[in-house]
Amino acid sequence: MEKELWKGNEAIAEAAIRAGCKYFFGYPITPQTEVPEYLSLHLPEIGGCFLQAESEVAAINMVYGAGGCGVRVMTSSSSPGISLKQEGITYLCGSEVPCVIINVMRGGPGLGTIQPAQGDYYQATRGGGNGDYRTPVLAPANVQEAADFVRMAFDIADIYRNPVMVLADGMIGQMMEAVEWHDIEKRELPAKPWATTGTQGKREHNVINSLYIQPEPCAEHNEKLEKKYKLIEEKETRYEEIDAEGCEVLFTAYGTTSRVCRAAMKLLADEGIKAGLFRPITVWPFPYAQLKKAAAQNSVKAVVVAELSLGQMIDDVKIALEGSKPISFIGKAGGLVPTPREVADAAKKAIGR
Amino acid sequence: MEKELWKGNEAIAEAAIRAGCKYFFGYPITPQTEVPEYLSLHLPEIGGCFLQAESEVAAINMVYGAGGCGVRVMTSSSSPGISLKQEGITYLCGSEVPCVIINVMRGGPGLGTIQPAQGDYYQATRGGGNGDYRTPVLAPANVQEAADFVRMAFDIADIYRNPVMVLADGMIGQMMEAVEWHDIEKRELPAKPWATTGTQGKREHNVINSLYIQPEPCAEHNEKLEKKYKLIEEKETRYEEIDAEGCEVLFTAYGTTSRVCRAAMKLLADEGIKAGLFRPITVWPFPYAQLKKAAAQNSVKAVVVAELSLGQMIDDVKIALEGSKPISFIGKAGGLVPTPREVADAAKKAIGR
Amino acid sequence: MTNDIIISGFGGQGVMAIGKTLTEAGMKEGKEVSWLPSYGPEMRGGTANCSVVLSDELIVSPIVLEPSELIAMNLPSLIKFEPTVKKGGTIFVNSSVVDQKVTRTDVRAVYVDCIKIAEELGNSKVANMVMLGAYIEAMKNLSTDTIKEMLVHMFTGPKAKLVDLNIEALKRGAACVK
Amino acid sequence: MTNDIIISGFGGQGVMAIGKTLTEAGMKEGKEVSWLPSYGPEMRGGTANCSVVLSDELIVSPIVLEPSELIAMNLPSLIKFEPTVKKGGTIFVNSSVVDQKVTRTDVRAVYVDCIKIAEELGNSKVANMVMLGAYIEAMKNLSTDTIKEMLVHMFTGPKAKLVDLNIEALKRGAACVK
Amino acid sequence: MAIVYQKSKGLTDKELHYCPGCTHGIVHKLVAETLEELGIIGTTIGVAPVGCSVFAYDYFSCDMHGAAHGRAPAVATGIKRVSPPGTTVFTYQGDGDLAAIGTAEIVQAAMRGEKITVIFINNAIYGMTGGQMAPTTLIGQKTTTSPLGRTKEHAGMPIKMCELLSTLDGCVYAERVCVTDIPNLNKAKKAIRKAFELQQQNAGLTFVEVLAACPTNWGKPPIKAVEWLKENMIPYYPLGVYKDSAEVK
Amino acid sequence: MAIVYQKSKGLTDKELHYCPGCTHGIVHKLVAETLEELGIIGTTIGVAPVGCSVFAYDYFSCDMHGAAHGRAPAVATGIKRVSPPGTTVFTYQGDGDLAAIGTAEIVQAAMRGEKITVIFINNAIYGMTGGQMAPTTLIGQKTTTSPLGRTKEHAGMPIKMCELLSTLDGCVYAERVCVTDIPNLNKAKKAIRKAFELQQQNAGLTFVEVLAACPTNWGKPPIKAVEWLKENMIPYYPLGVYKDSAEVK
Amino acid sequence: MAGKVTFCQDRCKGCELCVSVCPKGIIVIDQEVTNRKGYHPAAVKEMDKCIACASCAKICPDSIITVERL
Amino acid sequence: MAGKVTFCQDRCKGCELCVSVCPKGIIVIDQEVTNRKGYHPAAVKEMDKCIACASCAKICPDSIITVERL
Ligand SMILES: Cc1ncc(C[n+]2csc(CCOP(=O)(O)OP(=O)(O)O)c2C)c(N)n1
Ligand SMILES: Cc1ncc(C[n+]2csc(CCOP(=O)(O)OP(=O)(O)O)c2C)c(N)n1
Ligand code: SF4
Ligand code: SF4
Ligand code: SF4
Ligand code: SF4
Ligand code: SF4
Ligand code: SF4
Ligand SMILES: [Mg+2]
Ligand SMILES: [Mg+2]
Repeated sequence: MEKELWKGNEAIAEAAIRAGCKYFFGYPITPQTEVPEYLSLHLPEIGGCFLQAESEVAAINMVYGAGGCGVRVMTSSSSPGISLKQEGITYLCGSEVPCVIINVMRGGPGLGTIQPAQGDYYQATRGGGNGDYRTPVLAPANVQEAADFVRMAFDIADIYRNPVMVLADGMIGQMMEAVEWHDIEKRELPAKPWATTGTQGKREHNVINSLYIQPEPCAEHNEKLEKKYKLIEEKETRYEEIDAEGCEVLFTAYGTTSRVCRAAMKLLADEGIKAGLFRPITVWPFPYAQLKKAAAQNSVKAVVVAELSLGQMIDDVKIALEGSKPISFIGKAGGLVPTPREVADAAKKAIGR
Repeated sequence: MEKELWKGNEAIAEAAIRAGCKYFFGYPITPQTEVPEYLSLHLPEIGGCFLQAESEVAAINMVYGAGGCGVRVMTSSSSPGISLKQEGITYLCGSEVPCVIINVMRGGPGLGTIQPAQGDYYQATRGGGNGDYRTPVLAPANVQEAADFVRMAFDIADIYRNPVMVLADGMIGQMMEAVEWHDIEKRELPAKPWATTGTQGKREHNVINSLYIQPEPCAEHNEKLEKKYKLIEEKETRYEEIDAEGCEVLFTAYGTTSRVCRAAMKLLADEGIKAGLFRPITVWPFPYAQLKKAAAQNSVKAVVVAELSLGQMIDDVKIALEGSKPISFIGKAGGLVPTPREVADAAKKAIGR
Repeated sequence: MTNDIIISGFGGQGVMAIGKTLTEAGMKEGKEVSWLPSYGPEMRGGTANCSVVLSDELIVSPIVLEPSELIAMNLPSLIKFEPTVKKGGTIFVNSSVVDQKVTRTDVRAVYVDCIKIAEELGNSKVANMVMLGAYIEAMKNLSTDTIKEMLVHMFTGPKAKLVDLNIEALKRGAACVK
Repeated sequence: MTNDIIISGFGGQGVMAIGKTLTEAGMKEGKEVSWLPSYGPEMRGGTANCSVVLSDELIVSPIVLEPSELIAMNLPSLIKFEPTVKKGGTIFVNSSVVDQKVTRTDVRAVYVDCIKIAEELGNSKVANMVMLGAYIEAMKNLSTDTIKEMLVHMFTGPKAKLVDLNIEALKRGAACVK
Repeated sequence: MAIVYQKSKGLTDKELHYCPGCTHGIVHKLVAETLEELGIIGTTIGVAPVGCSVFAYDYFSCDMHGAAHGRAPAVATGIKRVSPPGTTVFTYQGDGDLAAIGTAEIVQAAMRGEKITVIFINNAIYGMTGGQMAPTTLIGQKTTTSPLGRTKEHAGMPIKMCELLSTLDGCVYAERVCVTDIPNLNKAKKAIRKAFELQQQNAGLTFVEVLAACPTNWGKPPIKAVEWLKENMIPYYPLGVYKDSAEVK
Repeated sequence: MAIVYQKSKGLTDKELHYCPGCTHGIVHKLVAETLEELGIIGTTIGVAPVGCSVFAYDYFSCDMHGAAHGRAPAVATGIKRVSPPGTTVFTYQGDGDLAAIGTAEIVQAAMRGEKITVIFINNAIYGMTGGQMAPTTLIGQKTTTSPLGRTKEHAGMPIKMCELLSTLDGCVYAERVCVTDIPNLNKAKKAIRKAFELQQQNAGLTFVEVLAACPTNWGKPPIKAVEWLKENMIPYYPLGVYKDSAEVK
Repeated sequence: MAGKVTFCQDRCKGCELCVSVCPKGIIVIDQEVTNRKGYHPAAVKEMDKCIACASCAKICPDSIITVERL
Repeated sequence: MAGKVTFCQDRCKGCELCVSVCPKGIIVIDQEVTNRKGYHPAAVKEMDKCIACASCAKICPDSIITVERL
């Protein structure tokens, strides 16, 4: 397989095309703008449609319309733009419209800064919109994964009739790395009899909708959704362990921060400290049981959570560990990335060295 | 003190006026519309201004403008409308503009239903917007508290220069109960030298803003905010315990659900089971330590979390308990309220009776 | 003592008003009270109902699932709520509109020909007051004087003449209770 | 072996292009590579820089904090990054624009009069190629043939004549390395 | 015995939840009849708003989407841009939906000339939420959020959407109609039909504004409401064609 | 020796971050000079947008708010409605900000006749994010999201905000100007001054659209950019007064 | 030219719009009947006067009128 | 009518807008100088020809020109 050099955002865009996505609705915002830019050139080439919406709000609602028609469709934005999409996302979940949403995170809160951050973890994993809903969230740590996960995301979206998010950050979006366009796992995809493709006079009308004015059917609908979420938790939880076996300190980090942890692990190894990494790949569903197991090793003295935030994923780590191991945190918010040295020192402190 | 009969939403509106709030920007949505309706009549009477915005997005940005000028200002909405306000809320937090935001929750996701629900707990406590930020969230369980908490909320907002949310649900908003307009605790309020009141040629210009284009000052700003949040956690955490001492099963619930739990406690008492209630009043900051302590009693066999959702606050309960006690959950989403019987049965199941 | 009341009927029948009057009267008499409307989709054209709780203790939940009293102002209301009434409870039926009888035998039934009586009094709008009179007479949990005071407070100036009409309506309602 | 490189200069000096060429060449030679631009506020008018990592092992972090090599295309870049270079590292200075010398003594300094050389070649746009030639000559971590191949690939049709010009630029740059 | 009029096949059999005499029901049928007459029920996708007509998705027999409040034009854009040629797309929106929260979406869809038809129900009030002021509420009109009547000083003059959208090149057809009586109803029907026909020719965005009555929130029985509409709304919102830049071929 | 021209006190001493020849800098001074001349720097509150002029809050010496992208008119409404009489409020917005994401906010503020002044910088592109298509991008103009040039078929005709807002009663003054040369710059200054004066008289919303150059994203040196503007933008966006419904007293 | 008008009375909401547009003035609200929705439904008094113009049917918001020409 | 024009050269971005509007054509970009921002700044060649019209100052986006009348 030939390796090609791809910028993260462009790899994301190209991956969408390779996943059979012909439609994109979005709005410019740094540091993800190369996604729409790339697609504005290449979607028309394949008979698809790129449309720059008037806003993120409009974009997500265009996605709702398009996705309801049964086609593969994507939108992409960065933090403040994703905030604006929250109403749309809860509608998409409520109406069970599949689509892929990219968030290339930047520093917050508010307008913040355009540097990489991971401050939207809560929003992505808990849903920043109203009501009970979930979106599977894949968090790539390099450009190859960004390219792979986007393609996986489309399958997950179609299989479960649910929006799926790919949660990257400014660094993943802006950096170039080698990418192999290898095949991804082929999954069986369901038909879409629910899609609004016109009744053609042959069936009852299809309705895409999230309103259930009576509480009973609304509750029922919620129960149905909950079953789906449980199934996703069971089937789609993904994570990676690196040098975790027998480690003294277990880092837990996703995306860009996991790379910093790996650099820190080298520094620690030089000092004779065995450090391992537990990396959630799906941050929802979060690999609670798997993390608990990894941390349960006798060798593990502490779990160190690293994030580009003031501490959001740490909630999930706490839930996973149930007090079984001490947890400490190293993080920076607002666009700064902690150095491997800082992370290594935090680990040393955590284990009292 | 004379008791008066007040509808929850109207009590909220009247409380704002009594707190010295003269400005309101909002948009109609069931089940909170009586808030703007009430204020549209009564704010002009006191020389204030009620303005119906063109949308929730506009409303929250009007609040941003008004709050930045140093006046007390409020907005109010219900679930989907609050989703639309997420970008505005993260801006308000980032810019440290005080204001009060009311969410009278209804069922979700999406358009959902207009019946009471508590599905926006995640959004309220974690921030549905981008970046690291927090809003103190007061959750009233009756109309009296709604009236009291709105007034407290304005003080907290001014003291910490931060938006404060009052998180009610359709039932609290729609029901009528007796209210006493007793005085609330008088707190010392800081001056607002940062407000944009015009330089009058006498000072440097003031700037209300959440942008820090360089990551270093943005990170610094985040650290400053974090200190504030820590201070709020320390000073403003509120909760209530009812019959918790020596209880066998400890309910944990807030708002409307806490009332259902109290009804269930009666049913259980009839059956000889001693049940208690731990009620977070601030759901952020969440009373982690206090809950852990209450649950640590030897008598407590299980903690039962009740919510009008598929389980959101339960995350905080898990974080609080650190695996120290078994936790079970009873909840309904989409506008249904579990009956006291259902809640009591869940408790019995939890303790194996 | 706790009264868990459901009042239900068509929009426009004054169902909410009956509830609010009961609640306010209860409060004035020092009771703990709550009033909760069903503000659902029924609002548009269909049936409306509200739950009222009057109690000597703290009210934990304003939701009434098993009413001790049901005021059914129309047939759909009777059909929907009759089965939920507590054993030994009371059902008040607006017999001007509802041509069916209460079928349960473990409850007390009170039939009030609200509209006819109100029309006899010359104002069909007081039909709900007639029903209220019946309720108070039957339950004896509130004093008519409290309501009268409230009426005096409510109707002032040119409307003052309505006080007597309403009081008469209460009385006529009370007379329906045997 | 790992090269952690920072390339920095004014916008328009081809800083990003030098980085991308290095990265692609590294990839073609089977190395692990990464390229990360600083896409900050500097974009507008100010200084731009990018980090390139070329390595024989998996690259854990693309962020270069302590470069083994610095290519400073202007003075602010030299001032900002000189202190961060690893002991024993190399600093390449665009001496056409930078009139200061490297002050550290624990690093190697290579001065390249990029613009003058490029102008001598008749095209000031190849100034960055001159610098690239110097880098490759000094570091010997990539083969010039790889770059040549890339140039042949890049400039086709009417632009083919640019291949030789660029190759000449690489050579002239290499000659600056003593 | 010949049937002169019966319920259109463009409507499902669901009972409408609207209040007695609500205009929504009348406009529903005009749209449904048009779809039926043009033979496009099977290839049409409609978008229902949030407002009293939120259940429109249950009433039209073509495929339907329920959009978020105000976003119907964006949803329709998404549908139209991905659907096969020949697909008809319409939105059905109230004045709170279209002329307040959805201002950006309708203006931008009109600018882009999205090939959709927009049916705009202007009843000068927020019906569903119980009678709040809309941007279209008349000066002096009392609503629950303008309890003393709307004033120009506080809320500006009511917005005229036909006039506004007509300035945009992509809006090729804009007409304001009402359905207060049979002649007007016939005109409204013709306008709606023309709007759909122009869409079939890919002319651009077509827009029909229907002045409508909300007896419930106006606090008037249906017949009185119709009279109020005629006396108060039509003078401020003149009926007629505002834009007609494309020929029906 | 008399000073004929020096930097206005309406500006702070901060260095502008704009690219060489960017029109933003020129318009900043016109606004600043106007505030100074009217003696209202101390009683003015400005609202900066998201766009290249995001740092306008650092440049104007009056009190400032940085608004979320497109929401400046709503923020300004909040400010104006709570500030003491005599407070001047203005927004400064780009075309992505005002004519795309902020469409609803500007249209509704104009409808309400908010007593604010809006300075609208139309450079036919999204400057800050690196040159994407704006609603105002010309037909045929290449941008990073219309790489083959904007077409009417795909994106509609560019939106003309002066023309659109002029239909609204609450917008009492709308003029389109440019600052390509001294005569035009003087006209622009007059327009801006009139807009602020009308605000002081509580006339309604006043709107000045400035055709602007973005040399960087147009890929042209400043002087060439100015030429392109004259040759391409002015013909499509004619200069002049579009609305003038209030007298300056 | 006589017509036959059928009302689905169960669904009538008694809004009187049909009454207001009937050129023959033959539609009345039947105060005697209350349908299951609680409304007094519309009905035609003198069917023989009906000219089958369908005005009533066209305006009926609830589409419950069918008109036939005899 | 002679004028004195002062440039804050450090802040000049060499955009040439002043050059384009000077009625006397006396402003040039000084290719010899590179300021700390990296631009060649503008300067007046023959100051005695300046008529103090302030056109240059009015259009300068960076407000770095001061014009005095002698
Ligand atoms: C985001 C959001 N905001 C507000 C609402 C509440 N809401 C429902 S319908 C409506 C107004 C509808 O008025 P209009 O569009 O005029 O339709 P009508 O009911 O008059 O036909 C509002 C504000 C909502 N559902 N979602
Ligand atoms: C909600 C949101 N969406 C998108 C952005 C990204 N963004 C920043 S500036 C801008 C466009 C600015 O263009 P314009 O308003 O024309 O101003 P100019 O830079 O051209 O002066 C965009 C899309 C943002 N910051 N916030
Ligand atoms: S409230 Fe008004 S708009 Fe809504 S259904 Fe009733 S009459 Fe129609
Ligand atoms: S990018 Fe364009 S608009 Fe932005 S500062 Fe540069 S020239 Fe001005
Ligand atoms: S068809 Fe015409 S004449 Fe006959 S009842 Fe209907 S409206 Fe009257
Ligand atoms: S128009 Fe229809 S609903 Fe109204 S009264 Fe006539 S038949 Fe009944
Ligand atoms: S003041 Fe006038 S004449 Fe003098 S340099 Fe400036 S533009 Fe030229
Ligand atoms: S206009 Fe100003 S910035 Fe531009 S060249 Fe002249 S002095 Fe320099
Ligand atoms: Mg309406
Ligand atoms: Mg622009």
